[in-house]
Amino acid sequence: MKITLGGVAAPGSSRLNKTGGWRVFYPEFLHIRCTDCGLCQKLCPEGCIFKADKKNFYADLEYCKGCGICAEECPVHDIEMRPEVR
Amino acid sequence: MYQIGVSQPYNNNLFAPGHTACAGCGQSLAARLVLNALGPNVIVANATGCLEVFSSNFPQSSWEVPWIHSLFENTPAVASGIEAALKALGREDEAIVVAQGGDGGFADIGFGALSGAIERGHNILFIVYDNEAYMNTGVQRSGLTPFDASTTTSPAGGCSFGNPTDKKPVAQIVAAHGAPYVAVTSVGYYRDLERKVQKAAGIKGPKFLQIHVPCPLGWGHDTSLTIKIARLAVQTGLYPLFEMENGEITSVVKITPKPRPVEDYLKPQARFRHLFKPGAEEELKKIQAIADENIRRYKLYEG
Amino acid sequence: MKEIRIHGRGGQGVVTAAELLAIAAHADGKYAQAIPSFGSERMGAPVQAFVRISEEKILMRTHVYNPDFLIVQDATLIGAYDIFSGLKDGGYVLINSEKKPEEIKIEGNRFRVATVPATRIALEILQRPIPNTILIGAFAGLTGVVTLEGVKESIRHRFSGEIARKNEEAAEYAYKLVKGGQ
Amino acid sequence: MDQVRKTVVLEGSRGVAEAVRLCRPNVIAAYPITPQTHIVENLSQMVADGLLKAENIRVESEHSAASAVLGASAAGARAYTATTSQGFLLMLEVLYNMAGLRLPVVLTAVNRGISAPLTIHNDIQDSLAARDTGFVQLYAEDNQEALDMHIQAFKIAEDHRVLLPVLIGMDGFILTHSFEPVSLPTQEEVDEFLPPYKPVFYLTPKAPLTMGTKTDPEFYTEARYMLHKAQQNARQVIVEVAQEFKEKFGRFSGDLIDTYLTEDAEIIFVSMGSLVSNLRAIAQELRQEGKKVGVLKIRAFRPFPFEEIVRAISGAKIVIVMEKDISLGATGVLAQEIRAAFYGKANVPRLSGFVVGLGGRDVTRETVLKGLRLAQESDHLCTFLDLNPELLEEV
Repeated sequence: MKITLGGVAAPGSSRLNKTGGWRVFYPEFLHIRCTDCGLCQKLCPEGCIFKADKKNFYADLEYCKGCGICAEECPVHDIEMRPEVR
Repeated sequence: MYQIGVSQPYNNNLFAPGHTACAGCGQSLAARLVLNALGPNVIVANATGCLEVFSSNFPQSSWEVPWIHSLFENTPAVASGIEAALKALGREDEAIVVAQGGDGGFADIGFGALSGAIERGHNILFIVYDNEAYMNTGVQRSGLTPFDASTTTSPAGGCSFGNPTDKKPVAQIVAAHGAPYVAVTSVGYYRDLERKVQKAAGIKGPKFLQIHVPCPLGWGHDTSLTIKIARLAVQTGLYPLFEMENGEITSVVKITPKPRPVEDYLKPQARFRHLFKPGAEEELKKIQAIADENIRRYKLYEG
Repeated sequence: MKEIRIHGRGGQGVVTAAELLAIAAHADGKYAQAIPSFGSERMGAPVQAFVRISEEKILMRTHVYNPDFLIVQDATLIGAYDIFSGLKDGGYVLINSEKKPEEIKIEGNRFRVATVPATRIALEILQRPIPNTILIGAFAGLTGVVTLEGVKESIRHRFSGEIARKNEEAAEYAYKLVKGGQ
Repeated sequence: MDQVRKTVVLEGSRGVAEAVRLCRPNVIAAYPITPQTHIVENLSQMVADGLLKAENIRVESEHSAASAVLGASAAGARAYTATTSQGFLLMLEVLYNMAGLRLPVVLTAVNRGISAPLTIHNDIQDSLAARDTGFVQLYAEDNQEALDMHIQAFKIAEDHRVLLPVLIGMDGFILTHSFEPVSLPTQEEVDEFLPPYKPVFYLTPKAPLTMGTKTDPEFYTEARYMLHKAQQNARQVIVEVAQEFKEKFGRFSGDLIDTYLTEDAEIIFVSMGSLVSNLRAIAQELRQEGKKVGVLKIRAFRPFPFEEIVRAISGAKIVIVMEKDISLGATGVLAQEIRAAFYGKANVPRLSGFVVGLGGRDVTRETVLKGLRLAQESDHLCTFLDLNPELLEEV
């Protein structure tokens, strides 16, 4: 890697920086009461919650910082924050 | 000579993960919501500040759209130049030009540049991510820091209840310039945010959005409460959400079912902790009065 | 090289006079330079401008300290300011005045003095009290440093239409006035 | 006479405006700080008359003027601004940024003194404050050179070996407000000489990229080194462009430096800007008196022509630097750098540095001759010429 002209950077290249290591708690998607509202995905500051299938959301733990917003905002309490065991 | 890679956006987001914002950062969330609402055909000029620092650490960038950062106080002027260049080069339809930054970069040090750019009528969407202090440099007071908030330069102490002034009404000041569209929204009301972003994007001329974005670090609340806190600011009447078109208020987000006491908003935040010690009762009344006045002025609740 | 210093007051077109002289000399095929006195003067304050005319390329860019010629656009400056400073012995002084040259008191009597009632002529022909084109016309007649044709060309260069025509007429009138020795 | 016939008498500012117009800038942004020059007024009129197709942004400050041309350049436009004095200083922060972002903006720095005390008059203290910004800095001796330099400046700035902003220093009033004959190139000639700007990178959704990143210690030094290297590349490019300009337009006023009567000179005056012109006239006079005097013009102040200067003047016995600036607490800026150029060299001439012409004080023949006399008697580190002792308070 070399210094680019004026220090320009490639778009979206920060995804090389895996921020999952910051986590103290991780979100456990219970997949019990999910209504498929998608709020967890919408409100994730990292944008790292994916929808695999209908009512089947999961967090990409490579990036999830464990803030807990998804669990807090889930209207049916279908996400729980659990301590990371490392 | 130089190869700048083009990639498929991650998870259909125009703001990529891997940025170094704090966990639970309201600003990073708002920035992503804004870009996704605007789509890829934008050019963003960004002021120095948290958002810039955590998203553009060489050689990495979280931006999937063309993006430039120059300095702290000049972003509206940089965007003016970009907009003029697109016009001059016949590329006007290529992109929506966005100038964005924090409350410090836009409402304080960059306010002259903001005023000039709006007054000149550039076709630019101006966005202030209002986290109510200089968070990037360690939570110093800005012109948008609310009354009695304790910051590192307006600390609460034996002789002080924190910031002695209330927020500068920057949206109203911008509206007074004659901007066709001015709106205040909040990351706690993502539908309202998306609607206002898209509405702004469809209007020609200068348009201005102020977005309330809680900062877990600077405000001292749990990282999971970012959205809740943002909603409470609105539900207490302390952060009225409204739209102004050509200087007139055309919509407000009503409080339902009824206004919450300001304590509900203040209590979870360390920056207001000093207001819940004996002797601060009068201060809480003053803050309630600010909320009541907002409710009256913006007709947020008719009970 | 000929060096000219123009004295007047703000609003009398001193800088324009210098510019016109430079353009006139240039039209005659000479090198020329016009330097306004640099300042933040307001209307009525004394101002100066400098002109150099030469067969060779002009390198010096200072003010003019030892002029060959003085043009005085406002006679009230005489006595009030040291406007004759550095004027070469035998140098020409052209003054905008109703008086005869011998009525103008200048210490030492070392200069050739001529007067022309430029403001009166300006009011008559131009209906405005701007004496500069008349003085330039008189200067051409008196010194031959620039030609009348050069002066007219400079006026056409700087002004247009009726204003140019009237200024040409006024300059020519003054040119003939001093040539006729009137 | 034929030479004269091909020229037209223009105010210096107007000449520059004509040159800028011929370069077809896409965006112009300027702030009319009092007293701005007529350059941007003339350009505004050209836009209003349809003679120049450019976006003309009337910004609310000089800081924003610089920022707007920065943004325009980043979006792929050819951009221009002009300023002077305090306004220049207000731009300073942006100038560093512009160079760091490698944006080839051209800026006319009309040279005037800086406050306090307030002055509107000429010296070059303002643009020398931008010494370390990364801007290529060229200084014009007369209005023809100022005009020609602007056409060259865009070409230098936009050369992919350089990609740095270029500043043209032009003495306030002495050049900007003076009328003298200049030769105006035709649009066809300029178009042939200066092709449209082709950016390496620019802001477009067609190829998104991030400009203006932040760096950590592992990258910053290298980024600054690359800027320094671009300045080094500019040495060659300035020479090439000056040569090409000469071939195309028949005029040459030097590249990094210019010399006048220096071949056999025992005494050499060194200066920048319009003062060089006066020094040429005085050197001519002194030559007629049999004195072996020459003049060295520093045309490019950044990149600084260390080697060229040494080559040009090491044969002299005495070098006299005359400059309209002062690095307070040190010496004149130019004298410092010329001394630095000679460090470690053999056959170092004696050198005197004089500060002259601050805040519009005329640098007369007498001033220069006094400097000559003093320099012959002894070496002067930094002496103010023409100081009026009656005005000086004993401290």
